[in-house]
Amino acid sequence: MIKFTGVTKEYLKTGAALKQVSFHIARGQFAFLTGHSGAGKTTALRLIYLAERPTAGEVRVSGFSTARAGPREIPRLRRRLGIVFQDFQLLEDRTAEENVAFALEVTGARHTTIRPRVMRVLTQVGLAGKANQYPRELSGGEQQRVAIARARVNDPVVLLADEPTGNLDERATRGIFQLLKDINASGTAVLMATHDLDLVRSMDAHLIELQQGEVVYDSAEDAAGRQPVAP
Amino acid sequence: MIKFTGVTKEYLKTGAALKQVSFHIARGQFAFLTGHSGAGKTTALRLIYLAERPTAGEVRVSGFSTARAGPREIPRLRRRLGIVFQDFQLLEDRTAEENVAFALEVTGARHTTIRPRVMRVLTQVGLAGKANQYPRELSGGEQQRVAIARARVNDPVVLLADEPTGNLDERATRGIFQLLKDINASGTAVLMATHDLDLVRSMDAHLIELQQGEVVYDSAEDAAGRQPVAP
Amino acid sequence: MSLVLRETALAFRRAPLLSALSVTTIAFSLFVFGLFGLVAVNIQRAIGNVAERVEVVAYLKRGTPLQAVALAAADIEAFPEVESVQHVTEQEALARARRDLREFQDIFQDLETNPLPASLDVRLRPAFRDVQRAAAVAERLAALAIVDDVRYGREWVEKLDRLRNIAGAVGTVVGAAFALVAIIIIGTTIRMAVLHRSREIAIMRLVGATDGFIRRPFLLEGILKGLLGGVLAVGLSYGGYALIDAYLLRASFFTAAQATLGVAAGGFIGLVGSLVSVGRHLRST
Amino acid sequence: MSLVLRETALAFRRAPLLSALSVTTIAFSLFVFGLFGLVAVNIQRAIGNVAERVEVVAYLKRGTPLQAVALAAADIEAFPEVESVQHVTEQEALARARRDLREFQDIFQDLETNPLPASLDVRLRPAFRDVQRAAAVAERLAALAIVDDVRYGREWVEKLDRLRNIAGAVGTVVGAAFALVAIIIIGTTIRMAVLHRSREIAIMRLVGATDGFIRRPFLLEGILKGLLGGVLAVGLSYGGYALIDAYLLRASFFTAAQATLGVAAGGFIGLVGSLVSVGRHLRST
Ligand SMILES: Nc1ncnc2c1ncn2[C@@H]1O[C@H](COP(=O)(O)OP(=O)(O)OP(=O)(O)O)[C@@H](O)[C@H]1O
Ligand SMILES: Nc1ncnc2c1ncn2[C@@H]1O[C@H](COP(=O)(O)OP(=O)(O)OP(=O)(O)O)[C@@H](O)[C@H]1O
Ligand SMILES: [Mg+2]
Ligand SMILES: [Mg+2]
Repeated sequence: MIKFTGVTKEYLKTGAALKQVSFHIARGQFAFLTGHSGAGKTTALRLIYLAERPTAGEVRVSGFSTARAGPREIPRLRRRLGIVFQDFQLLEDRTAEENVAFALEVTGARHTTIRPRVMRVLTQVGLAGKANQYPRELSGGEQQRVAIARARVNDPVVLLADEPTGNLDERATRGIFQLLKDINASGTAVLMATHDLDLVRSMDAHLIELQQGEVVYDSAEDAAGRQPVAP
Repeated sequence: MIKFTGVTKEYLKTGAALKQVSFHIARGQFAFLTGHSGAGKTTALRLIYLAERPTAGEVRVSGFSTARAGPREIPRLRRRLGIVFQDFQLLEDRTAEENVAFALEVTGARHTTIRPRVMRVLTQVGLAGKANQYPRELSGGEQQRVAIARARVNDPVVLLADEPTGNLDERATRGIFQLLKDINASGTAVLMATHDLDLVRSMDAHLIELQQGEVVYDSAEDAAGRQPVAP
Repeated sequence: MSLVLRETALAFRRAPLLSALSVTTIAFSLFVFGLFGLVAVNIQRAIGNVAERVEVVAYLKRGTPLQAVALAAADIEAFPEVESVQHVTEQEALARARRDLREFQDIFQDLETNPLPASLDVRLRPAFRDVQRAAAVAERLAALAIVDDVRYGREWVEKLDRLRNIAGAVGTVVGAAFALVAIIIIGTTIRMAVLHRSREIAIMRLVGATDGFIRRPFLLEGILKGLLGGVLAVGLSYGGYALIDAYLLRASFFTAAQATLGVAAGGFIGLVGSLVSVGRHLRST
Repeated sequence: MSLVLRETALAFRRAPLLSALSVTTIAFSLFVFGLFGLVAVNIQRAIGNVAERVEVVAYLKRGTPLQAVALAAADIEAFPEVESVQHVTEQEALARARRDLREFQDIFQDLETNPLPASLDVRLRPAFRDVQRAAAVAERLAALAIVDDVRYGREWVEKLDRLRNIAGAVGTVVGAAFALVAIIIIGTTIRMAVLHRSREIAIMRLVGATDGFIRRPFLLEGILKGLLGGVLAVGLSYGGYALIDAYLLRASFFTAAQATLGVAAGGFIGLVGSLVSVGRHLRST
């Protein structure tokens, strides 16, 4: 499903953000990507949705490969993904509903099917009552939920979530986490970058830990027993 | 220092975000503002820095009052505040250093003093090595630290922080929190909106809890012993 | 398609000022073209009128019999360059001089003998009304036995030629300058609209929109604004024409086909402008 | 001040395309003005030249003694409207006719008696060169005993008057239209620059910048771009003038003062444009 093979990503100014990273996330799996701030979590996700290309190594996602995919294939890949960005990335001049519908329209979905699907996911994230509000009229947590609804509305095969609960309180966090687990239960693989260790500990999922761009723990490899480095 | 008296804030679309809120934060105090997502924390902070005016009641901040302050006084008030926004609000076409320096230039600070002061706060937040990077070249947590440096560089009398640790991992959170406590120790009042209850419990500070726009707990009022509503 | 239309409508609704200004800019650019076009159309017409009058005059020897004149006229009429030949007798020449040269009426009034010779006035076909051709015809006429002297208003014909050349050169220079202005302005407008929506474009890409999908509403927007601008420009030009025609001098307006071409040019400019601007933006990000 | 300069330099550096395009737009707007200004300057000069030649001609009765003519000339020279009086004898009139009317050279060559009368050619002072004044002078000349007939080229003077009026009207109409275009284009450019930086402005306000502080770099930017545009426009106009002067017809260029005024106008337009755009933005947010 998602396979990193010896992936290195170097930036001119800051050097290597990822160094020789290899891991594999299987179809339908629920996986955590953890690590301190600046460890390379966001960079790893950006490689998956082809916002960046690796300096060395290969990333394969659902039949696409960074080694072969041309620019025309990027949109095709992204339609199969659902992405929740660390900084929401909502359009300020569209309402919550329009922001979610946007992701469907872009894929050329039939018009009559858009509204019901949008309202269903907005209901799932608890925002049915605020469908007509603009981002600036929503609290930070509410904006994050709109972003999650948008990522979910496409029925993606993989959902990438970059700290989806960073701005949420405990109760909302549990709600969103439950939502992600439900999405996963329906067959969608989920890759969630987070530093909420309470969440990580609460679930027996695939866990990958990064430290300064290197994989220091991978529960799939070290099933034998090495413990995560962070407490 | 900061005094809310019967403050109500109503929005056309969503009704009251704050209802009859009264509290008082004394000079030099460290105060938490907690509450679930959508409880009205950000709204309360926006009233303090006069981004909004209350529908009813009065907010007084460091000698300014929402009942009297004209538009010309808003910049004067804001220069006495340091603000960390929930969504960073960094300028994308300026480096970390320029973003911090910006807040000083705006106040007409002498040019020779700007650079040393900027580098000092960047060092305090642990970003001295990334001073020349643009926001998109920083991780989410690093961007948040730039925002904190910018709020701090002015030596404000009050520092308002809207979930400054929302995007940070535990280690960075402890670092930032320590920084805020240091700032407070040097005499600056700190008002921090957060739903990180671990943080709240770790310190014996002034605690105000909002629920659907109402103050449901204020440690200064209920010193007698009523417990916060959230667990 | 309905989404494209909706997006375009949204673009107008969300940035009414910006959109209105794009249209105005395109309209004014085309209006500038229109003004110069009108000048060109009217100069062309004026040149046509003047060119009508280019003729070669062969003054006849005194006392040439009428029969010989008629024969010569028939010969001349057979020249490929010649449209018509008119015989002007001595009396007619005097009458014409009295009529045309009113300043010198008195002189002609007082004359005792008629000093003016008879002539054959030769009109050339439109395609042959230039200096070289007129000179060639004049030469052949001079060779005839009955002809005393030939005049073809060399200076006048040369002046006309120069006027045509000047009009052509001015039209080309000014036209090229304004074409450049229009393209720069339209490019800027659309480029800024693109910049204004660059965040939207970035997000569209992140959720899987193809470049074609992103481009479409901009192109449609460009075409629509261009067409609207073209219609406005034709309207403005008509207003300018009507004012000039009413208060200054009789002028002609564009034909319906020319006006339609102007509107279409607006659409085309809008399309090209947005293609270039959006294309560059998409490649650069 | 150094911060303002630095911010302005930054604006150019960060958005070189946008800045270059603003300057180009202002330059082209002023260039359009410049072209019409040049036309105005040259029509004005041409009218001056033509007006020079307005004169009233009094044809004298045959056989008037020279002494009587000299007396009358002295009288006429004393009229307030009159600049100079020239006596043209019959011989001079014939010589002049031969020279001026080359088409009819033959006629004048063949004449046995001179049919042309002597005349007094009266030049009017510049301020009096119009139809009414010329007619009034003509009337007084006609009353003199030695005068047979008076001509003052009524039609010609009237045509000149109309040309002056037409030039004025066209100049006003076209000038106003282009003033509007220039203001709209410049306003748009700066408005879009402001929109482009609206996030920056919002953040500046949040960290305590006053409106004056926010406004300053935009105003400076506007003035600088305007001045630069003005300089470019003068350069372009000079290029256009040089081309026309070299290939088409002798023309005049602006004086140094007029050119400086043009550049200053650029700066002023830039200032006003940014004041309006920034002011509206600051009030609306
Ligand atoms: N475009 C870029 N250019 C240069 N350096 C970059 C760029 N993007 C990221 N980096 C650097 O790469 C490192 C890893 O960044 P990344 O965003 O992947 O961290 P992260 O694990 O997501 O952190 P956080 O938890 O704070 O979001 C950081 O040190 C960052 O400064
Ligand atoms: N400009 C606005 N117009 C309409 N409703 C608004 C506006 N701003 C905030 N609201 C509403 O007011 C309520 C309180 O919002 P606020 O941003 O203060 O919450 P918060 O406590 O900061 O939440 P979070 O922890 O998610 O940031 C929310 O329900 C929000 O939808
Ligand atoms: Mg990150
Ligand atoms: Mg908030």
